[in-house]
Amino acid sequence: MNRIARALLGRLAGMLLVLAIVATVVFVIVRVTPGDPAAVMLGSDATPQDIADLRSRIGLDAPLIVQYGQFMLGLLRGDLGQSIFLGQSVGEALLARAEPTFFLTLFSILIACAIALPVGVFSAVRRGTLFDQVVVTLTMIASSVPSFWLGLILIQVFAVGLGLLPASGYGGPESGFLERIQHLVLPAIALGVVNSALITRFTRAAMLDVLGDDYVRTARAKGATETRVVLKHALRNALVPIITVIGLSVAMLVAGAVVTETVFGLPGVGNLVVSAVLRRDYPVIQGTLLVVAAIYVLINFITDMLYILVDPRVRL
Amino acid sequence: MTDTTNFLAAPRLLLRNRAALLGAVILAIVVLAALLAPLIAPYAPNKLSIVNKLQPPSASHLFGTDEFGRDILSRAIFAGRVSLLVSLGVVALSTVLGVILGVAAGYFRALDAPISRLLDAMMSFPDILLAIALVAALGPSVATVIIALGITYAPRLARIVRGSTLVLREMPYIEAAITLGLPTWRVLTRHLLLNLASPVLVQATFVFASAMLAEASLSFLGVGVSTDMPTWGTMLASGREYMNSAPWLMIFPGLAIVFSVLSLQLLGDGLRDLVDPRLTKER
Amino acid sequence: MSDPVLSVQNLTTAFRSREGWREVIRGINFEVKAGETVAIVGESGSGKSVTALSAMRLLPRDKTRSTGRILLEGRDLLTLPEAEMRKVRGGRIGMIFQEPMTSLNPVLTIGNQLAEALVLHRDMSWREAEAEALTLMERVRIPSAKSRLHEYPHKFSGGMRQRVMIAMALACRPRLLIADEPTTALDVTIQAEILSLISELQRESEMGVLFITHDMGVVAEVADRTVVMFRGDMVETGETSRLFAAPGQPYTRALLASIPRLGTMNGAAGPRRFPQVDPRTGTASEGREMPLPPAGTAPVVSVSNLSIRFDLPQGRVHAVEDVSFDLHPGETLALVGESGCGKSTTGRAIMRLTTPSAGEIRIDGRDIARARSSELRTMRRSAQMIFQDPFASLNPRISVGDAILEPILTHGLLPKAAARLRVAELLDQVGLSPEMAGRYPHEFSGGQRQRVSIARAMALEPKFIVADEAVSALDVSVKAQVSNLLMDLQASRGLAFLFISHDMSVVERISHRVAVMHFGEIVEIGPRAAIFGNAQHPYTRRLIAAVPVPDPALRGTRSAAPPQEPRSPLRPLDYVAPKRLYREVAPGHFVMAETSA
Amino acid sequence: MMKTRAYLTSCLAALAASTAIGSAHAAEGVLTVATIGEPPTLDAMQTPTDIVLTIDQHIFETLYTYDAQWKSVPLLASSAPEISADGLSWRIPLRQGVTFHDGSAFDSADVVASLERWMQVNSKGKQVAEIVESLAADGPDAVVFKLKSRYAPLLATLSQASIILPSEKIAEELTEFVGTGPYMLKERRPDQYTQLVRFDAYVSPEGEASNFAGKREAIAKEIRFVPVPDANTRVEGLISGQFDFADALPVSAYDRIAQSDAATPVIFENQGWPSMNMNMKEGLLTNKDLRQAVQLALNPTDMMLAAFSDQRFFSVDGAIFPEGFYWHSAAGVTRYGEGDPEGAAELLEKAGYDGTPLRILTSRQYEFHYKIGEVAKAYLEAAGFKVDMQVVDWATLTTRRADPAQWDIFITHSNFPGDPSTINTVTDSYPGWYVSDQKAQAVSVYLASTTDAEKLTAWEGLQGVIYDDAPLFKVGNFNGLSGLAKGVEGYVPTYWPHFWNVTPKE
Repeated sequence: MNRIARALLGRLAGMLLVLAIVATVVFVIVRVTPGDPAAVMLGSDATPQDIADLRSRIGLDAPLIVQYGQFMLGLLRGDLGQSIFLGQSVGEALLARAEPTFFLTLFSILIACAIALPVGVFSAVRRGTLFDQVVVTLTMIASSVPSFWLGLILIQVFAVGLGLLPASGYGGPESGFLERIQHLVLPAIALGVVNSALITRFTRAAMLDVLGDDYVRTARAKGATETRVVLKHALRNALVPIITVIGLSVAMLVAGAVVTETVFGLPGVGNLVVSAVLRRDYPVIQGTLLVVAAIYVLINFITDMLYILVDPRVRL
Repeated sequence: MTDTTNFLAAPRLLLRNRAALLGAVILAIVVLAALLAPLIAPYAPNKLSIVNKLQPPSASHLFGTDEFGRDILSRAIFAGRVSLLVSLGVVALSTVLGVILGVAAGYFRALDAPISRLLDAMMSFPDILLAIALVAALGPSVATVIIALGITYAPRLARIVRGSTLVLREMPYIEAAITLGLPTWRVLTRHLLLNLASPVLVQATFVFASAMLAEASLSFLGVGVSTDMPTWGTMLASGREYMNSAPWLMIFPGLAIVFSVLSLQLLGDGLRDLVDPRLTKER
Repeated sequence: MSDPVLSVQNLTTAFRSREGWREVIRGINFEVKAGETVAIVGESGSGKSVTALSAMRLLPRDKTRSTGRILLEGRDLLTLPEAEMRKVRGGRIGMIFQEPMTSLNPVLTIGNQLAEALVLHRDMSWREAEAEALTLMERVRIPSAKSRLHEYPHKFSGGMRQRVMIAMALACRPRLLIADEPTTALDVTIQAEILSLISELQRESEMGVLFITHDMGVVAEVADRTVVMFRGDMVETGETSRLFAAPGQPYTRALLASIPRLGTMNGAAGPRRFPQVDPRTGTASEGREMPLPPAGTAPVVSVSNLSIRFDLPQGRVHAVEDVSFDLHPGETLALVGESGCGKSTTGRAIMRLTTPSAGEIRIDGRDIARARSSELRTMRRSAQMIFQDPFASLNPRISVGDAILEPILTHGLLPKAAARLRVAELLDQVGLSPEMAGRYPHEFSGGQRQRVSIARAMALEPKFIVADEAVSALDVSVKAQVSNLLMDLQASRGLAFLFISHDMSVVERISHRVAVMHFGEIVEIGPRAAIFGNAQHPYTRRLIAAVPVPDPALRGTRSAAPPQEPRSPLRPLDYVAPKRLYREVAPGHFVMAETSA
Repeated sequence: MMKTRAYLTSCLAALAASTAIGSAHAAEGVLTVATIGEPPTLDAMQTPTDIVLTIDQHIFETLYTYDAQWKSVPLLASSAPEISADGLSWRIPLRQGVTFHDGSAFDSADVVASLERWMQVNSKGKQVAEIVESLAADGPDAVVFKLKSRYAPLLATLSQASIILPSEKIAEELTEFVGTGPYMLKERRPDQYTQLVRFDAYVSPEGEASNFAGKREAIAKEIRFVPVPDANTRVEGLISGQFDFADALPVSAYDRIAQSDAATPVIFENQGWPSMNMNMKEGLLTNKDLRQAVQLALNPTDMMLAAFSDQRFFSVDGAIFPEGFYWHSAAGVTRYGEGDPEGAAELLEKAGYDGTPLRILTSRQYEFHYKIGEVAKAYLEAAGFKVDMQVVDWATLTTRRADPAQWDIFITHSNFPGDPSTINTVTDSYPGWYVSDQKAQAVSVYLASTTDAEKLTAWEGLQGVIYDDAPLFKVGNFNGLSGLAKGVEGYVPTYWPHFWNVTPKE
């Protein structure tokens, strides 16, 4: 077993190294940012002296190296630091906003896969037919549409126009889980549609690639029906590239969420970063970028583990 | 090796692929419009005339006017310049970075692990978030947005280049070049890079498309490039306020983005069919 | 014999392309009776595979069209509805293919794929099918089948996978087996095992076999009747022994004449050129004998105690173990052996494409085994290499002229103008017209590209050339011409060749001395006549015996050796190879003393 | 401190532990208010921004507050201050029977403790601290200020941001927000909502309600301030019935709200005035002629029309305070009106303008700043100026503005303060660094005056000086647009929207 353990440790070390690089880069970026949280916090008619006092109180005037040391040590303890603006720890702020972003990403991926996998497979099997050409054209157009533009149109038509769904926000404190989810329908569609186009195209390409392989011809020579050939033999082999693209699009969804959350006024992680940058809330910017990077690294790890399940040739 | 090694025939094959042809035509229109903007734009992009603001599309103003009474068609044409400039800059930077890192990781076994970790780190920054942070850090200039997006897209190119290099490195004509005693830089440039051109070109078109979408999102969020020249994203941002009363402010810049990105996707797909599939896959 | 199992009548298949339908095979007629083996033979592009795929109706329905009749036990397969045709595939006709490495589904276990064939046709439950699958595996003599039922294909060697394919095809006792180049990708010893297995299974169930190949030796070995095809047409058909004895058509005659055969050296000391064949008349004049290398010269390259090992996560592979030999000017030393024996790795180490783990490689007197790449420049002038795949040996993006010009200019041998003249001269020497220099690789055939590679290798006027399977990928007729070119260049320019190949009949014609490699070690080395005439080491004898002889009269004279589980090259990290002793049986003819393997 | 080492996995597991607060709330009586953004803190002393003051005025109270004429009237104080003849001693009597939210009594000790913290932390408080000799309780129900010199704006400073907390809760960093106001803080979830509930034991001052003064009654059971930074989202939320009140809406949405059946538009006259403040410390505009050239070149009507799109939402008037305000006067107003490019060009000639670009700093976070900048650029260029328009986000603007080397003009806006001497450009250290002898002299005259009439003439003198020195260009007055859901009664628009005396819809 030690080979497996050693390999896992190696992966873990790799992941931590990546996060260390990300943390350092984020720390540098944020420190180079002009605009000073103290100035923003105190409002426009604060005197330079007031700003200097607040800076020292929050510890912003300590030498960079000290601040970096504190930041990295904090990370090891899992403490992402204290938000300047929100009066709570970055961890709590992120956790409070995790729900909308998590569900937005989850729904978008579910919508994307629900559409993309069957359509992608079917258009690959039915290559060259009218259905295939329609699918290719639609996915081409859908992946060219900016998700925020689609979002705005959805708001105009469904929320303001027909009043079917809430235009923005995420419900008040008393709104139950179901009512909050209602707020996620339109954003999920805006994000899901664009992403499903990408996944459909990848699924189709992966299936076409696999359908050309020799073992598919062997299966047909055995007298297997077309559906068994496609589902049992071809699809199993196309899963690896498909899993890769789904993993990639989950990461892209988190980025896409930034814009969509702003358009729909969802109090999610994306919205938090945009407001944190506008009010120069360093710890929150650092914490969020790091957590998003960590999620990306985690997704990568999960996809690698899935490879092992799907393809026996892949060893750890 | 499919007959795609016959790169002389590539242009003819490309044109026979109807989708790629359509993509090339639309892209040509967009690029020409941007280049010849001063000649073909009916009005100066920033010419104010408050009196006839928010006019619907009419003979004199094909796309109508915005909240300052400026002609939207002219602004859309000029906006094309910035969006194309930024996206081209991003493609150039990510291609250069991507090729250097990709070839280094693919050709020199010792560099593979460290570079791959670096690529993982660069890839783990969602493009919009890094761009926002960088734009806030270095100020909203064209260069900042190019750097921000260039860094986040470089890994996408680097991975394809690394995959292709791993395949090409085993090719006999590369090993022949080594046995002929050609210096390494010559082997890398004349033999390796020349054959990387097509897979890189394919991925570059898709990066171009993503860069345009990202640039539009950034300027929409108000953290994009800050030139007094309009971009499609800023036009959408200021048009949003009047979406109900003057929808044409939102429609035409949006369509401009969709068509430009669509043309690139079509072109990219057309090119991909010409390239040996083994070279366009990530390893 | 009863009425034929398969009767193909006036079969024509066309492919849909931009310019309308293009006929690929025209007017094909033949029959296969029960228990009979019919071979279809032809060079690449002759349409032999399309014939087989048309019979199984496996070609894409929207892009292909077949006319004529294909009667299986009286029923015309071309008009059969798809549902019925599915019952025929795998049920009445079994088919096996050329590439065993990719013909099995990598993500499904062997047992699952075998059982599937049974479940599809003999309405068994999965449990019963898996049990039956075990007996099938034992029937095709896969060692320790019981424990390997639930393993995945990537754990099996090429030969073992082909056996699984055969078991799958014959699972439902079909009346006809179609074998499309089943042994082309296999080593000659494993090929012999598979061929004897197929004939044994055929005898048991009296089934017809349609055998598709390009190798006349295999045809002579297995076929009762033979159909010769050329560019989609049937050139000639007939009883195999009659066809070999008195070929009717000039193409068949030319084909038979240009096949390298074992044992046709009749006493020549040096190498002998392949017969010149006149394609129109098919007449062939025996090739002349080539001179021996000048005696007493210092070796151009001498390899001593060369070892190359690769470390993998699972263990260490000893690819080359303690190999030593010399190569003298004007001499051709052949390195022969089956895939995985280390012959290519040795060649690549000499060219420093891989770095050896131990031992010395002296070129022009200097050991370059672990020299740094900067010091290798001078060595690169005296040693050059030719590769197997003609389509991948030339950079597609630059003209052939530039490809040859580049080394001359980078080494600064000649100024630009003189260099261009040199290129023209080189092209002429390899039998190509100089004004082809401006063209690009895709405009040349396989044979022509290999000639360009040879010209490129000679650009730096090397002392010796490593030819790694240089002619293996060429069609039979072209293979002979390129081999003759190499022999001519050796005679005219005193070049030495390290000729790496698994094709024993080509090695016999072209080499002065032969070294036989097995599992990284040289088991026997000596003059070509001694090795082929008086082989000492059991492995060498087995190797020569397994080569199919293109003469039906000699069929079945060999014993079908029991299939062995191929030894895994993996060793533990601390494995130390035993020191090998060599007996000198005759002057220059050494045999590894220990009689293992 | 939540143990966040397992943070990565718990972030994904947040699904299960979604913190839905299911507090049952009385069906009626909730007011949902969409604000422009999340207040950085509820400590109005430290961060006296509009958004903080809007929320805090419901929780805390000050000694005095502003009536309709923006004059200070008693709130926690029981009557106007008794000022000694020499104007150096101010005794402020306090109201009795007032209690804090936590039940503790309100007395002079709380006032002294609160005002001392105010004088350390608040920027206006620090200016007051310089002229205060001492502050002491005079019995439980009065406090006495001893001043070093007469200081007219003292009353005004005690009417804004100088909130009174229980002495026990006073700390460097406020953690518990307990006041005497009509509403108590129930819960604050940053970026989601700030929830206030009715303080039943509230004791209201007497008198008819006028602006912030007079009777205050907490009718709604709960007020919920929801930050919605994007203006368009506030509009759409209002129209789709999600909000009872939406603050600071883009004027272009007026017609849509008017036509909608869910809400009605509310205009707050003379909410504020945009200005182009000039850098007098370094760069081009240290030269007075150039500053005056800028004033001459600009056309306020077009700038305001571009920014507020409709006459109903702005007025063009050179006087710094608009009509209806006590301090309104046209004294000294010059170079304001139609925009005179030729006149400006002459001044440029006279000043020997060499074409170095005029750097204008603005931000799109206040869309009307950006629109004013666009039009100003056109007119300045028409007059011969080279203009480099720099559009940055607000945080970068406030930082660059602090460095005299980086800009020439920045665009901002402010309200019409109770006391004219608190206008930004009057304080020397305010970016633009307007320092001149005649200004200092006019300010001291104002500070020294005691009666209202004296203060008015002193202010007129100061306004004349301001126009002559030309430290800024006042563009005009704009009205604020907000939206009120139909069915909500009793809302009276004020500069900081307040929601006592307001009945929520059924």
